[in-house]
Amino acid sequence: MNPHKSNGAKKERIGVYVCHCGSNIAGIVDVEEVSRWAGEVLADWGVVVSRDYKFMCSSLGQELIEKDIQELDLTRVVVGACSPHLHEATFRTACANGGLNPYLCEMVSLREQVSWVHTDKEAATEKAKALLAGGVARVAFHEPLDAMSVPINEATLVVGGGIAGIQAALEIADSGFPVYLVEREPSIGGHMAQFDKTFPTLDCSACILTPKMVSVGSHPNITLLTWSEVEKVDGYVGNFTATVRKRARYINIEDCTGCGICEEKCPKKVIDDVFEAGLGYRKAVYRPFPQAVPKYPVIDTENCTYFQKGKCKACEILCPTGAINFEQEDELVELKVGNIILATGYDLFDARRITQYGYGRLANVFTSLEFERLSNAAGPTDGEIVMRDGKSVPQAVGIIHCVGSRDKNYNNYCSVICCMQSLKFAHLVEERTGAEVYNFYIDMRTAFKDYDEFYQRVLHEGVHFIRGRVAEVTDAARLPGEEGKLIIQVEDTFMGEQRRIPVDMVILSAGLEPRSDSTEVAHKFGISCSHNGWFIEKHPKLDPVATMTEGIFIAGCAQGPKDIPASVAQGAAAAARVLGRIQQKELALEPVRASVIAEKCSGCRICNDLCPFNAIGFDEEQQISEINPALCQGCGTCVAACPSGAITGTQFSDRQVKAQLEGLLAFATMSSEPVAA
Amino acid sequence: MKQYGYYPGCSLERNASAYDKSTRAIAPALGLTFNEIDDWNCCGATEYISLEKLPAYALVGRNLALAAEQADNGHQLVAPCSACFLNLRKADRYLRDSPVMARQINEALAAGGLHYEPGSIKVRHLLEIIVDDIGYEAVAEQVQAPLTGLRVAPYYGCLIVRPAFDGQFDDMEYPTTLDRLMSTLGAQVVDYPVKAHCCGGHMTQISEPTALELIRRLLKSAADYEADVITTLCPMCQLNLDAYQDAVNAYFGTDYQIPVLYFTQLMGLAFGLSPEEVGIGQELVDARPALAHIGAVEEEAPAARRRPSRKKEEGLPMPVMPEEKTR
Amino acid sequence: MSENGKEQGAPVTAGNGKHKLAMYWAASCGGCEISVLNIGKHILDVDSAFDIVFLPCVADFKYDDVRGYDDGYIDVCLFNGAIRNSENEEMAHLLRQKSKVLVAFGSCAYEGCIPALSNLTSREATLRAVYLDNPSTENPEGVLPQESTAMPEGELHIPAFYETVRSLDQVVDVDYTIPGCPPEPHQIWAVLEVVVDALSNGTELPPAGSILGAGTVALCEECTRTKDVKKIERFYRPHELAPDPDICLMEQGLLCMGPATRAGCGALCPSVGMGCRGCYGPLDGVEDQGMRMLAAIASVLDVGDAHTEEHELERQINEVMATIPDPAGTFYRFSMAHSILRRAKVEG
Amino acid sequence: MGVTATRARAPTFFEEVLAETPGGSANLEMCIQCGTCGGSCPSAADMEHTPRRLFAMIEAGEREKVLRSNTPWYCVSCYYCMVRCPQEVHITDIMYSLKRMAVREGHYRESSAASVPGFSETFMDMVENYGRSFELGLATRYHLRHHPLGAMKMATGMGLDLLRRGRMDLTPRRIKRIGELKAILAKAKELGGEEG
Amino acid sequence: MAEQNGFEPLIIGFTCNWCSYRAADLAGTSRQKYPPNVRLVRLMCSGRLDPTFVLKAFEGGADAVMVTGCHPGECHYLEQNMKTLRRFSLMRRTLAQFGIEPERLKLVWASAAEGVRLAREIGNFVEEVRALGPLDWPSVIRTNGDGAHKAPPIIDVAPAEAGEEVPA
Repeated sequence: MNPHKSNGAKKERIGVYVCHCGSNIAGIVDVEEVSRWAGEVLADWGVVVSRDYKFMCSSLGQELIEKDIQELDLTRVVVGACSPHLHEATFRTACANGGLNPYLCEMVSLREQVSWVHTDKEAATEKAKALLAGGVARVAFHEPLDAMSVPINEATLVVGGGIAGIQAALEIADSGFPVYLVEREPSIGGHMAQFDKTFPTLDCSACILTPKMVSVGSHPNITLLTWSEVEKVDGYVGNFTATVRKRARYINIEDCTGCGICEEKCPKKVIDDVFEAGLGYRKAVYRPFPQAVPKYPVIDTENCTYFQKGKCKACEILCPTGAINFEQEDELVELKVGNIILATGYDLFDARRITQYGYGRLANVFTSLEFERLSNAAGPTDGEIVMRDGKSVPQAVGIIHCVGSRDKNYNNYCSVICCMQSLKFAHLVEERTGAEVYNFYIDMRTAFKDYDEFYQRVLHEGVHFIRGRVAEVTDAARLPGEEGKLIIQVEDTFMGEQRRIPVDMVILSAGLEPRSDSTEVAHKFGISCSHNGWFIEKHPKLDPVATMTEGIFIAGCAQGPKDIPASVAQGAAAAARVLGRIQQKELALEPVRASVIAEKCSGCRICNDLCPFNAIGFDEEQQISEINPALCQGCGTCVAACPSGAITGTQFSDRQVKAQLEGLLAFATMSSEPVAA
Repeated sequence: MKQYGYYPGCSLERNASAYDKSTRAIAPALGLTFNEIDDWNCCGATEYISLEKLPAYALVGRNLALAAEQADNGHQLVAPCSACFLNLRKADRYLRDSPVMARQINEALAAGGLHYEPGSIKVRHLLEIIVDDIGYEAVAEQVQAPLTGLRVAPYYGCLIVRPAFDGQFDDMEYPTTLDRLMSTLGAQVVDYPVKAHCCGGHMTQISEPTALELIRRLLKSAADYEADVITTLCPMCQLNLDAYQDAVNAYFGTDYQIPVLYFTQLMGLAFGLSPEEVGIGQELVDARPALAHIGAVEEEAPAARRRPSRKKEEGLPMPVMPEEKTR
Repeated sequence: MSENGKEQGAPVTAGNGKHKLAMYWAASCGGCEISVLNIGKHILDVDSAFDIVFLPCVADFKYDDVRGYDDGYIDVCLFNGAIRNSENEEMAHLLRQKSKVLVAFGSCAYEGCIPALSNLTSREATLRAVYLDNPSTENPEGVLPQESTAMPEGELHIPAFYETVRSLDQVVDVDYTIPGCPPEPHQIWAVLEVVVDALSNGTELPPAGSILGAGTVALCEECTRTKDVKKIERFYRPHELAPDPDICLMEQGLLCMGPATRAGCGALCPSVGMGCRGCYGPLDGVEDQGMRMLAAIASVLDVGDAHTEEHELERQINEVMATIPDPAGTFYRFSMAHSILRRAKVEG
Repeated sequence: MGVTATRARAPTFFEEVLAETPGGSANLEMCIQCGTCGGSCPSAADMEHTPRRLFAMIEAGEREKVLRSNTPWYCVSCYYCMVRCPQEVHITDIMYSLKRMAVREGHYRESSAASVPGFSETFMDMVENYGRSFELGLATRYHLRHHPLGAMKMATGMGLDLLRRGRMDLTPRRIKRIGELKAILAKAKELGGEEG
Repeated sequence: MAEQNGFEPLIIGFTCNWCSYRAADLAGTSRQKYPPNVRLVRLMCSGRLDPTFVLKAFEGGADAVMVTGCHPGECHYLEQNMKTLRRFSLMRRTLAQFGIEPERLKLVWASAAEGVRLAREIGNFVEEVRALGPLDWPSVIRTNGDGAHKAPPIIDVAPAEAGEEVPA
């Protein structure tokens, strides 16, 4: 294609600015040449001025653009500098200051895509020219746009009542804004409520958590919905509508005093697979634990004799305030909120999946969560560390790290907390039973404040550390001394030999996994999660609690394995982000949006199911499809999919992209002379 | 009638002829038809591949090619020997994974006028098809003489469960299919921990002491759990456990007398076939005394060997195991 | 825009005061001529308005007669058929020169149509298929057409057979386009009416380059079948299922080009349970009908879950896509010559 | 697959081992020295080095030490290591690779498992000449060659029992188209030669 | 392919704004070197990729096209890259019918963290295309097509109001 062919049709007046970025670009790209070339060759394409400058992003550089816009009345601006992700905002502002609509500016990345990745100066300069030509060709088709703004509802929905959710809720509520806290279980508290001690300080989990739970329960700005789940979410940032199912408790909470008589009198004892991790019992009417918030119990209909057999009603008969109500039904409540924080937490890796560790088969193999309850003063054994028979105290205990973590057969990531947790277990066992304790690890990971000190302390307490990933736990005795024991078979990688270590009890430091329903939840809230199911943050480093979906934030283990301090920090961070939004009162959205050209739409409805944000609807009246700009996130998939070209996307229209392509290819110095086919 | 290609492998010709005999004997009852691959050759066991790579895969390649050539009765090839099963499966898998090797092997096969399209034959183990294609229910229907009272230790060995080269059909560490099959036959299944541990394979020829120790571990565990008989699904395992049992006793001064029978032999007996029809008598450790237990009243298994139940009066509950739900 | 074009509108009459109409067939099937005849009684209006000065299909005009006309002698020329050989090209230039208004009439002239499907293969392969490999061909000596053949009487010449089929506008400037294979009679008449009126009463002609006798939105608008959200498991060949008469064919798994095709025919094919083939061509703003349809189809084929292992994912997707056996032939059945690529790259 | 990427320089020992190992990728570069293999190995006790250690040695380029080690020869190919390996290293296959390399370079002679390949060789001859393996011939021939005493034992004790119970042939069986098989193996060896 | 000595492929790459474009940025900031043959076009999402763009690239003289985006399951628009994957599959088959080796159209998933990988993929792709030789569609149309292509170039067209480009 001949670049010099008349483009007279173009009446745009384009200014081109090539940045040296000190020597970052100029070191490899001949910027003077590039800018000269653009000025001459691209004149046909509407370029009326082309300059190069040391630092375009400097205030002087920006003034250069502003001045030209005013004096040469430029209608378009192209800046060849660093990545738009760094300075697009800067130069858009410059244009705005010069009186030009900011979206009439195009950035070309001559640093990240040219000077920093190429070494051949000539080739780099040629490529720079091509990229610039692409930018110039494209910018002609930019349209003036205005950022659209939406009002922000003051209320916030926090999903998940673990420590992260609790923190987030309190931060926002304390700042004087309304919060709805939704929790699936009968009480808030999450996993932290199950623990006895917390590493590395070993302070009692309940002692630090309970006060927070109480203030959540009593906070004037917090509406607590436990035993409830979010069913669906409509709307968009600023004004979401969440539908929450409040499952029937079968308790009239206005009458219930939380005295606990019903629980006491209930004849039906069930194994508590949730709070007691299957190690203890609860009743059919129950509160997971004494300090539960709210204090009201729930009736678990699966196990309640009345619900199953139609008779009993012991609780109803004995309740002093007549608060039991078997007629109660689920109710659906609609919440109007401006922002949502997801703190849905984690599931424990199912240790039965690693058959060779014998969990579920060998009585005295326990999971970390089981051990937490075992060692918990309020647990099934009142904190007595005993074996499955409930009496005998172990003489030797093995603690296995990385169970289900750092293992491509299960989860290939590190669960972060296991090393410290295992050290904590080692300490507790040693302290309370005086047993010989063996820790089996691949690598000791004790990063963060006071963690390694704790490792030192446990070493000092005489706990054995064997570096080697346990191969199997078996009760198949081979040698005398192994009879009746659990044998841990492992290679001691420091000795370079296989060892068989007989113990009485094995604790599996099971890893953390995303909630089994995390993908559905992600879908419900319109955010994305990684292939293993952790919610994905907007930016791994610079935007850790926001998501790609405006107005939806994440905190705690739902985003990835982390310990209590990190979860609390994220809860607070998410709250801060939300508060910022609320204070702004309204939010400006990037106007990169798709829209249906009504008169071109035939109503074929091909696009209707393409939008994961449900931005595309169908107008039965006019029989055409339409796009809700507030829901549209601007991906452009529907634009590409519309077979009649009836959908167009701002900032990325067909013409813009095609023009850029022509520009990029117009000076195809790369391609060798045509070889006749 | 389900049709399968049949690859007996060298062992089943002689050393494990009882396996072959009993397999063919129970086939009709289960509605199975086995079409033996014409002119098959040795799979190379674990030996050939220790010396040569391409030839080893070519060796197996020829069998796959023949199977494909004669595949008018379906593209499923059954191998009763775990070693053959593994070699065939592994070759097919690696030929699929590495186009380069697939090219070379086919170049070699071409020298014999053969060709094999990786993935065109599905290799199955005998146990696999009985459990998955026929099913426990169908087996149960054939049981005429339940093995009541016979304490059977199901022994899987390695290669049928590990590694899952082409889809896993049972747990790689603690398989249960053979257990279920045995209880379907009415036998009392011995749930012992080493059922998928290694029998030593050809280690007997390499370092006998090492091999004998491996065999001892299996015999000891089976004895600890008071098994009348060990049942196996691999000629190599049978040979080691059976033929080397005396050697073990001699070497460790033990006195194990545990007969080792192929699961197909026990199936035959349960189906009402005579011991002769299923090749009983070819084992070195005489099985007859043990088989006499059949029909004897089922005595309680030693409690210690049992997994504590989930709900006990005193003590802490056990976790639920998945199979407790299924079974 | 041609020089002659500029003189449009000025009523030009000759002898009997009638306007001059020509219609020529290049690489075409003759369906377009029949379609013109199908305008029924209006044929009389045409006759009263026009003198036919060139129409090989019905009257024995010689090319030399046309060569004899003054430039611009012909008021309206309906040119149907694609440019497949040197004769087609020569006639295109000639008629352009002699006509005030040159109309690309029908899909062949407009975008190549069925003849242009041969752009997916080579000239040589096409000739082989026709003269040698075709089972019904009796050609023992394997004689192939030669551009010049020596005869006792002297050299005989036949037109050169081109490698690539082109549309009329790829050879000469075209004033208007009437799409369709063939164009629907009522549409033809509607256009002629406008032209006649303009020529005789000097009314405004549509802007040059316009597409006449067709709609501006996709066929679906004319299609009476009820349309819903599209979630398609796989596609079926027309013979594989009897479609429900009221539901959108695409939703039933029949490939229908309707959404990517200009309205105008009244959705004839879909109304009888056959997916639209796309003969009215792409809509304004769509540069490549085939790729647009491809994008749409692939987007609504409901296969593949993001969490499946990558190879497996690919396998599943390819499997479903394979239910469209001949994508190029399906998506470009009519628009090949006008597509961006225009033809296949053929080695040798 | 950075490790397997083609390089200008001669391949390292590590790369040779990978190249020798069939299938997709053996993932040896992924080893994190966790010892699951060494812990799982039923015959680890008799090995000079645990597999894990061997891998470290391969990484360190200790060619002779590795190929002289008896470790690969004590592998019973139970595949426990391979299925348990958290990094999906194809350990068992790598053991086979090491055996082949050791034989090719003659290092195995210096290993305590010196006699072992003999058994495999005998086995191979059997297969190559008859197309089927043949325990009696195999065992006796191998033992006669390597430990005559063992041969006695074969001939008397267990061997005899097996023979009595019809579990051993006196004469080998040959497949019909042995020529075809020989041709295939010959070609494969030729190709292997080019490759190796 | 002797005549292709010194042949430098010209490749157009499409990136999504969130993963692969950031991967390209990362390649830059971490100074990963790769051949200059690839010229990137930023889209918001690989789902925006209208297959027409690919043809435009070939028509304009590109020897190959590289489509990049977030890994399946990690798309910043949740699942739009699945549409890309489906289009890709159908596109390759169609291009094959046009005599364009499917290898000239490559799909690469690259997360924002995979700068190194993206650079490597680009390097490999350039070599693959070098081996394939030039595509040079303009000359395909010239030599196979008895005449130059006359579709009006976009740049001639003055921006219309709302619509897309005016009819050819």
